[in-house]
Amino acid sequence: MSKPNVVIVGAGFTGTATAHDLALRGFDVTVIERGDICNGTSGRTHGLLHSGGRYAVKDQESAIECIDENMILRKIVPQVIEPNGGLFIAIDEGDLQYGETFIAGCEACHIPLEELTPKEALKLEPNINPNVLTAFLIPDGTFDPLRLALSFAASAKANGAKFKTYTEAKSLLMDGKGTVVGVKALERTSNQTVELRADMVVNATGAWAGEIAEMAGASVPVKPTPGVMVVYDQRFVQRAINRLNAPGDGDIVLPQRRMVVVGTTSFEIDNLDYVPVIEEQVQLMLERGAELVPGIRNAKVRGKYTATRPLIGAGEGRSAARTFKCYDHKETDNVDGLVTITGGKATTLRAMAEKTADVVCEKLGVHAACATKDTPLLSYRQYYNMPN
Amino acid sequence: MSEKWNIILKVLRQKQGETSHFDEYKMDADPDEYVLDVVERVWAFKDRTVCFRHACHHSTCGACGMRVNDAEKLTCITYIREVTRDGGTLKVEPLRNFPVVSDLVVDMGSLYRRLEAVGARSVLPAPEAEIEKPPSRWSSDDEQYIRLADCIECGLCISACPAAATSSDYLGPAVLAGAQANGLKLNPELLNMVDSEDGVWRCHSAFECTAVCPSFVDPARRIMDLRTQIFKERVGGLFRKA
Amino acid sequence: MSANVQSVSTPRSGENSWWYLVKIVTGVLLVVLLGIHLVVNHFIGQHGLLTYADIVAYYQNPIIPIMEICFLAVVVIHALTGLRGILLDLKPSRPILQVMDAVMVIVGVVAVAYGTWLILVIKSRG
Amino acid sequence: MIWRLKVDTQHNRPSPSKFWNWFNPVGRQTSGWAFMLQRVTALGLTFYLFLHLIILGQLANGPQGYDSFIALVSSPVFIASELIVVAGAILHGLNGIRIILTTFGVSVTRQKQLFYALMVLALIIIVIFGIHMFTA
Repeated sequence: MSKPNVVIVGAGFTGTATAHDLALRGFDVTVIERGDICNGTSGRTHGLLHSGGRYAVKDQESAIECIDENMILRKIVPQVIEPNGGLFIAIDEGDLQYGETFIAGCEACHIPLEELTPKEALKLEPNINPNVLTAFLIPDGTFDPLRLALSFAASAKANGAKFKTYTEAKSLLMDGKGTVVGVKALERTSNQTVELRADMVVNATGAWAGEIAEMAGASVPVKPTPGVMVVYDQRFVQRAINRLNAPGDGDIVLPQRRMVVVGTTSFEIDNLDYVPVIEEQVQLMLERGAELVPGIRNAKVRGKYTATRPLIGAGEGRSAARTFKCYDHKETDNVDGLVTITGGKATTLRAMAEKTADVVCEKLGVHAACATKDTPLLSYRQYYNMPN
Repeated sequence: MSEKWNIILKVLRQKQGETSHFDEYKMDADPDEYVLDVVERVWAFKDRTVCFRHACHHSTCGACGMRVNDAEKLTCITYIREVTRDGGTLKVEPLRNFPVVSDLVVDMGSLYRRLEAVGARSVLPAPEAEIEKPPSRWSSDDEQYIRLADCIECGLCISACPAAATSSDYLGPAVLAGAQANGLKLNPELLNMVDSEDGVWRCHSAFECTAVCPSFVDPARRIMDLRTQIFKERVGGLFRKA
Repeated sequence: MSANVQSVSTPRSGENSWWYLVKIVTGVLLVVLLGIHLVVNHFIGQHGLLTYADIVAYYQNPIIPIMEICFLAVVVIHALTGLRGILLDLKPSRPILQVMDAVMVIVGVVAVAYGTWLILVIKSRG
Repeated sequence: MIWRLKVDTQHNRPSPSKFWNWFNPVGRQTSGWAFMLQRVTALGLTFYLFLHLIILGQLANGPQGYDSFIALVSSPVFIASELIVVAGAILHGLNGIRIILTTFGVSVTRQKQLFYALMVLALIIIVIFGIHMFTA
């Protein structure tokens, strides 16, 4: 019996992780991506490996997903992670009050935390605001976005998955009975059109998921919500520094290589393919970031950019749930052969892939268990060591 | 956006089986935006067939290296005002010394394979990372931190290097820098690899790698350090044998 | 993208630390010796050694022929190892590199022998 | 260990490296020009070295041949070309000092300044030689 054949559209975090999961379960996987690996939202994430603390008060489902996945990723892909932890710091009275609910939330989500005195916090991170009132140490981390995806892609390739980059999905092939049977795609390196037949098509295009689903007459309630991030050219801190408060604009400062990234904002847009940086928000990042790490005020801007989150479900902007969802379009739109995975966060990419692969297995009648939790990933460089 | 410049963007185009040519696009550009933003806008609004590689947009992934007006740049952090002027042109080409995949995309496989071969680490203990501009105060126990290596494997150094231009077998600055971070002491395999025709001796001290490196790696200094390490090991080896 | 990858499993030792050491040691010596050579040939006497008689007279001091022969040997070694480094850009195959090396040894020995002979001839005319 | 890789892709592109590419001046920065200078002078001086040896063979023929040869090369054109050789040697030698120093970790981060300083020194020496040779 030949292997069931799956085409995944999109090679961001979910696409590469799903490819890895399905390849491990014995599927014949082809990933198509209109750009290169991670050229959309995934590449542009600020790189926070969430401990879940950020969602522990208002979105405990996401928080639990985060802490679980955080621990798994540290184990399976240490080569792209700075596992240095994070601090939630209180600067004003409002933050202090939030602290009570924060402790309760973390306990409910089994997120380990340790309360530090201001003196202890400043000893760990001398460059944070010296007026810090209290601080909590939690197991945050940071990761390199491109290399995280490449690690999954490399491991998928080692198990036979094929990656066709610079190949843009133009339409979905239908069998006339409302079932998706493949993808028609443009190979952008040669301007030739190819048809890829598939037993199942996985739409892993994140913020663009609505556009792909629409090709089959299906819909996905995804709300693309960009945010601005600003990068300064000094590594002021070794840990992720969060404001001890409800998630808001510019309340995270993350170390990355010799830089710090300050994020982020939340706004709405019309055109997904190009989102300009809004100068007022850059200014806001400076103001808010400097409340956490005052040195930012005198640092040089190294970069500023936007990334578009694929938020799903009810709620506007920040209040929208940050969990993910896998849509079987047979159930939602009576379109068979198409599964969409979107929402979520970089930290939960493996869980998103597991969920998607479960759905694909169930639909194709394949019995195979998920093995990604205990499978160490290959070096991201191996992606380039294997033919496509 | 405050100021607006009119620029002419010239992009080197090359599809499989075709010869290369420049396409010109008249663009509005903010002098304080980045070259990558302008290239991305060409793709978004003017020509969907342009291929270019990019991911993080903040100089941590190394995907968007290109040659901008004949100089190697990481386009996501290169301001328009650094490379052109109002009414000026902006020439964008793929990196040199790598095979072109399409348009601005090159196949950097050789670089990644060699980095893997010399065991270049992607994360290091923080003290080994040699931060040149430390923040005002360091805490006493930095040793416990792990951090991503400085080298973002963008390939700019390979593109700028005249020795790599001459010999595709030359390991190249980024790879030798990765070997240097590991050290040669008691590492005979690595020692043989870098003490060779295609290792540090192929470097002819043009220092172009350090000039273009966007990520504070200073590959030339590391190559020089490797040479000193090699001499120590080889000369020391003579005495050990004796 | 990386379909046709040829791999070779052994490093080529066409050049190594010893070759480089020879190049730079001779290089340092040359800075000294060439300095003397240039000064001697352009500044000795009124305007340097311009007549046959001047040259013959100059070579009567026994230090001079020895120094000039050393200079010749060093400059030939430096030039040939340097040239070899540049020729390696052509990525010669192992057998061709061996032939190249043999030719270079011969050229080097002949050049030094010829120069030595010349110096001795001149000295003998004194 | 697989470490030497010739990438000859299926894309019918020209080979990414040609042996004369080192001479491509496009996009070169200061030390890149220094490298080209070093190589051009190296090739020139090597050529001159062997030419010089052959010409000095005249000395073996005795005074007449050599002195008439010297008379020929005393013309300003020959003196100018002699000065070019001297200049090449001085540039190559002084730049070579920089390369040796940096190889052993001396002044690596200041190599560009060192290059400028050495080139100023080279210029001074060349001018001294030039004045001396032309006023002969």
